[in-house]
Amino acid sequence: MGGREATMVLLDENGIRCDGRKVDEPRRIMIRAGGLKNADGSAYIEFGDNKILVGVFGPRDVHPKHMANTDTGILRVRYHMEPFSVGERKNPAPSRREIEISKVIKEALEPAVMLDKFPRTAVDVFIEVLQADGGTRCAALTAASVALADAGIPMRDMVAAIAAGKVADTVILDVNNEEDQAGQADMPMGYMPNIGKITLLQLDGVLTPEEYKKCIEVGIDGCKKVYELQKQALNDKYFGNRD
Amino acid sequence: MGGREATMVLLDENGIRCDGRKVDEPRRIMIRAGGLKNADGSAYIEFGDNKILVGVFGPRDVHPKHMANTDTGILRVRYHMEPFSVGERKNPAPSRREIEISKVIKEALEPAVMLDKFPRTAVDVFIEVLQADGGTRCAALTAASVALADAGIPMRDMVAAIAAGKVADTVILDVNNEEDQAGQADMPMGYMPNIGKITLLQLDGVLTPEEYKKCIEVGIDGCKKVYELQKQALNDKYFGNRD
Amino acid sequence: MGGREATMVLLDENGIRCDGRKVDEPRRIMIRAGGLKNADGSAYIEFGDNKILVGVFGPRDVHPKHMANTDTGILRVRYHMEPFSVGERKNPAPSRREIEISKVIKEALEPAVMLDKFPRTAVDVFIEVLQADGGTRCAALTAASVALADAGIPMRDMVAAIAAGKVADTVILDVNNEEDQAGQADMPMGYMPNIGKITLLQLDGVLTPEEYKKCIEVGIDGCKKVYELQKQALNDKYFGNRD
Amino acid sequence: MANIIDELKKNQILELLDQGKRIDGRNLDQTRELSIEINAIPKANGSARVRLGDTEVICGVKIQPDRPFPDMGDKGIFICTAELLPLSDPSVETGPPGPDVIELARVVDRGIRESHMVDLSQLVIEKDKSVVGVFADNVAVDYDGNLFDACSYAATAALLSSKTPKWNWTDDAPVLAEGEESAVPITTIPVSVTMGKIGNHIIVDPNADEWASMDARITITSDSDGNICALQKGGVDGFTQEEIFKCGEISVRIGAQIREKLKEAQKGA
Amino acid sequence: MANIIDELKKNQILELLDQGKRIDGRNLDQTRELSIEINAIPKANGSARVRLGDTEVICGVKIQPDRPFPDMGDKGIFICTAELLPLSDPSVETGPPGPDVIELARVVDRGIRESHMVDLSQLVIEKDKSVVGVFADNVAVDYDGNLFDACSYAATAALLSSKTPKWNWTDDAPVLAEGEESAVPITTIPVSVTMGKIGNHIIVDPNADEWASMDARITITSDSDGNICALQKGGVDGFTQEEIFKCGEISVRIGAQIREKLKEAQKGA
Amino acid sequence: MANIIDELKKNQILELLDQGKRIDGRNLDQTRELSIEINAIPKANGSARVRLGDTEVICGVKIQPDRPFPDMGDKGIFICTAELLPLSDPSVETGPPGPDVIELARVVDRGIRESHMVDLSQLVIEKDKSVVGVFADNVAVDYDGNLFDACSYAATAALLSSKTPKWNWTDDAPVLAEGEESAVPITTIPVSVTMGKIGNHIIVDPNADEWASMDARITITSDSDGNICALQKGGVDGFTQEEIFKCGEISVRIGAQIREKLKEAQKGA
Repeated sequence: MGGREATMVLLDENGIRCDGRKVDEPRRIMIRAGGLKNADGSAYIEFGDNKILVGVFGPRDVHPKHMANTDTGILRVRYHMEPFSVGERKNPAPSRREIEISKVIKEALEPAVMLDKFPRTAVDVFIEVLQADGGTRCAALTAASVALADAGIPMRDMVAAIAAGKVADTVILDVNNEEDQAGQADMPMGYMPNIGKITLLQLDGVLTPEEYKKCIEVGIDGCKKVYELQKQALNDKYFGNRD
Repeated sequence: MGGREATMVLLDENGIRCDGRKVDEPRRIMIRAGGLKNADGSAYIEFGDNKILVGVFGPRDVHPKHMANTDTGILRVRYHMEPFSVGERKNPAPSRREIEISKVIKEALEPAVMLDKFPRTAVDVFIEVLQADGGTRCAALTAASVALADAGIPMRDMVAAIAAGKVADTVILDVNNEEDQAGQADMPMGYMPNIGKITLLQLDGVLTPEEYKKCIEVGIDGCKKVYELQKQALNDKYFGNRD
Repeated sequence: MGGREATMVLLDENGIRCDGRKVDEPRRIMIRAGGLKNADGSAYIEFGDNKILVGVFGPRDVHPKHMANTDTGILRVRYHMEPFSVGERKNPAPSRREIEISKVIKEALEPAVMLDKFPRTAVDVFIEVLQADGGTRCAALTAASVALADAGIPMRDMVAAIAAGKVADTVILDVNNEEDQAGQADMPMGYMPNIGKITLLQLDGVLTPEEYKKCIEVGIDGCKKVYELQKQALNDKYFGNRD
Repeated sequence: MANIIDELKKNQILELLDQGKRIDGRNLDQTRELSIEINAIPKANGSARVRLGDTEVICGVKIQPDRPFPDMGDKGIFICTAELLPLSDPSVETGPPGPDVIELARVVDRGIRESHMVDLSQLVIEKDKSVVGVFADNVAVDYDGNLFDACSYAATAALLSSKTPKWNWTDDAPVLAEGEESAVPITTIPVSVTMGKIGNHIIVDPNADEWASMDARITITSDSDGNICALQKGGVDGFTQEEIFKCGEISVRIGAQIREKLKEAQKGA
Repeated sequence: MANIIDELKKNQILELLDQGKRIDGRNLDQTRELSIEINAIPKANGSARVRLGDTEVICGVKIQPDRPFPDMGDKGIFICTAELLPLSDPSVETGPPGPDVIELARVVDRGIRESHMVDLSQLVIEKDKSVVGVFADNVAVDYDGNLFDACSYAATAALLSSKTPKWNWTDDAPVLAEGEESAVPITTIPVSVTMGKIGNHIIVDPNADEWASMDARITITSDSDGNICALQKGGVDGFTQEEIFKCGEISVRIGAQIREKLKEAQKGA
Repeated sequence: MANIIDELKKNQILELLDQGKRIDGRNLDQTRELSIEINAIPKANGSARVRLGDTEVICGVKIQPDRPFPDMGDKGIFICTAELLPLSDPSVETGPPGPDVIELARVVDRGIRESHMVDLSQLVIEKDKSVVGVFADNVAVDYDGNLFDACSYAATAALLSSKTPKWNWTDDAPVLAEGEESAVPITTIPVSVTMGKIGNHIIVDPNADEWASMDARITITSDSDGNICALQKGGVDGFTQEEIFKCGEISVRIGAQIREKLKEAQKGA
C-alpha cells in the first residue's frame, strides 16, 4: 500500500495497461476443483501470478467444545502465506494482515454457507497462498467458495471475487501488483451473483463519488465473469472429462 | 532507576525542591470517584503530572472456573501503562515491571478488601496509566482504593499511598520524576490509616538506619493527608454538589 | 555444527587426541545417584566438562487430564540448558535444539521404562545442563537413566550413552567439544546393554559405510563402559559407604 | 440465556426500525453527540479525548526518530493503533488482541493513511537513514458501540493538535533541536462514518445494542474534498449495490458535518 | 475407540509383514512412486513440488542478503524448514510447531547441511559483514506418511534448480547486480531414506498407516559418494546392531536410485 | 484437602511461635545454615552454589560485550535473573515465569543494583557504543523456602568471585585482549534478609512450611556500611510502623553476620 504516485506508465495512450490488458479485462484465471486427497474439499486457483490452494474440512466436531454453538455451525477461515510466496521471505508467524484478511474472507463466505444445517459443528477453510501477486484475497475467496462446494457443504450461492480500482484516473478491473503499488485505488470485492449481494468490500485509495459508483459496477461485472469460471471448474470435476 | 548522582539542584539553600515544593509538601492531588459508565466502580486521579484511571468489576464469576476459591473471593489487579504515557513510546506488551507492580498493588489492597464476603467470585481492578510522572504506583493504589469503594466492595479501610524519599541528604515527601531519577532514595508506601498498617512498602536507594525510620514516619504522615482527599472524593460523589 | 575443517591437530602422530586421550578412551566420568531433596529421584553427572543435574518426579497425576492415557503411563522429558552453561550466555527461552533433544532423549528412555506398570500417570524427567562440553545429550541420557532408577521407576534396563565419531580420518570414542566443532563426524548413541538395543542414534558428518559400522561397534563398547559406572553409582548410594 | 435476551433486543430494535425509529430516539442517519477534548495528555506530542455517545476513546500521539521502512527511505512513518482497555466493558479480556481488535486498528489506521492526512514526505531527517515516526495510539475507556468512528475521530483530532519536534542529522545520529517544534504537516481531514445494516435498514453510528444486533456493517472514510478514500465491509451479511451506493452518499454527507466539529475542536484548543 | 482401530490396523500390517507383504503391495525395501515438478513457484529463486505416494510437499527457495552468524563471517547461511499445512491432514493443528514438526525440520535441515550440498564458502558478499542466505521452506500439502524423505527430496530438488542473484558490496550495503544470476553452488546430492521398524521387520518409506504402526524409525542420509552423512533414530523402541548395519546398507542402495530421479528432474527443467 | 493440611500446619507453627519456638527449633531471628561453594561452574566468569538450609541455588555469571542502554553510554550493564528449575519442587511448572518468579528476580536484581555493588562506570569499552555486560543468572535446584535470600547470596558470592575479560575497541568492534582478566570492580557487599510475619511474630529466613503460612513478608537489603539500600514488602497482610522499624534493625544485624560468611567464602576460593 506504499506510495501511490504514478511513477510508471500504468495506462498507455491506447488504453492498454502495464501487463497488456484492457481496462475491463481480468488476468488469466485457472480454477481446479479438488486435487487434495485428505481434505474433504479443495480447490486450486491461478489468478494472474497468484497461486493459491484451499482445503476444507467439515462439518466436524469443535475443539475446544465450548466454542461450539448449539444453534448453528461455525465457519473458521485461516488465510496464510507461505514464506516463499512473496518478494522478501515472509516470517512464518501469522501477521496482523493475515489475521484481518482471514476475518474479512470468513465474513464474506458466511452469507453463502447454510451454517444452520450443521449445528454444533465447524467447517474449517484453510487458504494457502503459494505465490502472491496483487489481489490474493479475491483469488483466495473465489477458490474457497469452490472448495466449500467441492466439500459438499450446503450453500446458498458461491461468492466470486475480483478487485476494481483506479490507475491514471481511469477505473479498471482486476488490479495487479504493480497497479496496487503505484495506482490510485484498489477495491477488492466479493459478490454472490444469484443473490445479488456484496459480501466482501474494501477500498484503499481515493475515489470521487462518481468513480466510487463506477468501481462498484465494474467490480460486480467482474465477479460475474469469475463466477462462470467457478461453475466451470466444478462442472469439469463432477461432470467433465478431464485429462 | 538509572543514575542517582545529584547532577541537578534538587534542593536549594532555602529547602525548596526543584518543582518549588517544600520537603514535606505533596504535589497537587485531584481525585474523582466514578466517571466510567460500564465499570462497576471507577476513579480518576491526577497526582502531580500522573493521570491514572481505575475501573473495577465485580464481584463476578471467575473464568476459568478452577481459579475460583470456594472459601473466599479473589482479587485480581492489572497495572498497565498506555503507549503514550511515558517519554519514549512504550511497547504495548506487558513489561516485567508492570507485572511486578500489579502484584505489589494487589497485595497492598488485599488487607483492605473483605474478600471472605464474596466467596467463589472475583473482583477485578484495572489500572490504566494515561500519563506517568514519578510515583505511579502510589497514585494508582490510591485511586484503586477509591474505585473499590465506589464499586461498593466491602472494605475494612482504604489504602492511601505516597512515597517518601531522599534528595541532597534530606528526607522528603512525594518523590517526583526528577527526584526519582537523580535523587538518593525512593520509598513508595501504602498505608491503612484506621487500621494502622503499612501494606505497600518498597525502597530503592541508600538510607542510614535513622533516615530509614524518618522516611517511614514521613510516609505515614503523607498517607494520612492522601486519605483525607480519598474520603473527600467519595463524599463529593455521594453526598456533594458537583458541578 | 559449524565448520568441520581440521584446523587444529585433533590426533597426533602417536594417536593421542587434543585432550591427551587415546582414540578409544572416554573422558573422566563421575556419576552420583540422588542428591536432590524434593525430587523423587535424581542424579548428577560430570562427563568431561559437562555438569548435568537430573531430577525425576512420578509416577504422578497428569495435568491437563486429557493428556493422561488409561492404558499406560507417559514419560515426559525436558532437556534444558542454563543461561551460563555455554560460551555465550544462552537466551532463557527453550530453543528448537533443546526441544528436539528432549524428544530424542525421551524416545531413548521409553524402551527402558515399564510404562504399562503405572497407567493414567506421568513420570517427569527434568534435565538441567549446568555446564556444557561436547556430548551433553549422551551425558544427560546416562544421568537420566540413573535418576529414574533412583526414583524407583520399574525399568527393563538402563540406557547408557556415549558418542563415537571421526577425527583425522580415525574413528574415536567420546567426542569432546573441540572434536565436535572441528572433527569430521559425531555419532551420539544410547544403548541398553542387557537387552542389546540401540535406543538413541544420531549422526552429523560424513562416514564411509565401513566407518559407519566401526562407529556403531565403538559406540556400543563405550556404552558398556558407561553402564558399569551407572551401576556403580547406584551401588554407592544404596549399598556403599560414601563419605 | 444471553442468546434469548439478545434475540429479544434485536427483535425490538428491528420492530422500531420498521417504524422508522431507533431505540435511542435518533434518526437513522443521525450520529450521537460528539465531544472532543484536545490535549488531554499534555506530555504527549498530541492527544485527544473523544466521547461519541457513551463510547469514550483517548488517543495519544508520540513522535520520535525511527528507521525508515525498506525502500521507503524518503517517507516518515505513520502508525495508528487501537486497543480496548479492560475497564471499558466487562466482556473485554486482557492479552494479545483478537481478530476483532486487529481489524479495528487496521481499519482506523488505513482510513487516515489512505487519505494521506499526514504528509510523510516532510518527515525525513536523513534520507534512507532516519525519519520521523508518528504513532497515534487509541485506547477505549468506555464502550457503547462504534469504536471505528470514535477511534478515528480521536486519532484525527490528536494529529490535528500535534506538534513535532525537529531533529538534525549529526554524527550519524538524529539530534534533537531544542525548542523548534512545529505542527505536524496535514494535507486533509479524513472522517470515517460507520453504518450498520439491520434487516433492510441502514443506520449511522450504531450504539452497543445496535452493534450487537447488526447483520453487517460498513465503514467509509471521506476526505476534505468529499472524496472516498477507504472502506471496509464487515459482518455476516452482504449489501446490495443500491445499499452500497446509499452508504457512500451518507458517509460523505455526515463526514462533512463531523469534519466541522473536528476543525472547531482544533481551533478551541 | 481410535486406539482399538489403530491396534487392529497394526495387527493386520504385522501379520502381512510376517508373510513378507505390505498393505499396499510393495516390497519391504521399495519406495513409493516419486514425482518431482521443478519450478512450481516461478517467482521464488528455486522450487519443487514433490509427490511421494500420496504425500505431497512444496519447497520454495528464497535467496537474499543476510548478516553472517558470529564467527562464521566467511560462510553463507543455509536454513531449511518444514511445516505441515493444516489442509494436509485433518489432525494438523495451527499454531507454533510441536516437537514432532521441530524434529522433522531439523532432521531435514541437517541431512542437507551435513552433506555440504551447498558450498557456503562461495556465498559471501563481504566477509564478516554480509553473506547470501539460502532459505528452503518446505510445506506439506497432503499427508500420507514419511514427510522426512518427501521434504528432503523437495528441498534438494528445489536447491538443484535454484538460481542465486549476485550482490556487490557498495557504500556499506549489498547492492543487487541486475541480470547476473547463477546456479547455487552444489557439491553433492544428499538423499535421505527413512525406514520403519514394525515388529522385527524393516520397511522403507512407510506410508501413513505404517507410520502410525511403527515401533521405531531411522532416517539415514547418504551423499553422491555413497557415504553416510546424517542419521536420526526416532520412536519408542530400539534397534539391534545388526538392524542398524542393515539400515545403513539399504539407505545407500535406495539413496542411489532416488538420486538418479533427482538428477533427471533437474535436467528435465 | 490440601487447604486443611495447610491450615493445620499453620496453626501448629503459630502455636509454637506463641511459645517463642519455631518448627525447626531455630530462634525467631536465626537464619538456617548457609554453605557457599565458589566456582561451581568453572567455565562461567564467576559462579557459586549456595545452600541455605535445604534451599539450593546455583548462580553463574557471564560477562560479555553489549550495547549500552540509551542515555547510559557511560555505564556497563548489570542484569540479575532468577528461575525455579522444575526439579526443585514438584509444584514448579515450566513455561514463562509467573508474577511470583518475576517479583523474585526483580527484587534480587534491585537489592544488588541499588547497593551499587558492581561499579558500572568501570565497565565501559567505548563510550556510547560498547560496554561490558554482567549477567548473573540464578537457578534454584532445591526448594525449601526463602529463595529471595538464597538467590541474593548466590549472586553476590558469584560476583565476588568473578573475573572479567578485557576488550579493546578496534575497527569499530570490541576485540578480546587475551589473558587480561581482572576481578569485577566491587564497591560494597549487599546482603538481603527476608523476614516473615505470622500472626504478630517476625521470623527470619522462613523455610518452606513457614513460607506457606506467612501473612506477609519483607526483604531488606543492607550494604557494607550498615545502610539500608533496598526493601520489598509482600504478602496479603500489612506491617505496623513498629514492626517495620524492628525489621530494619534485624536486617542490618543479621546482614552483617551473613556478610562475613560471604567474605570467608571469597577468601576460601
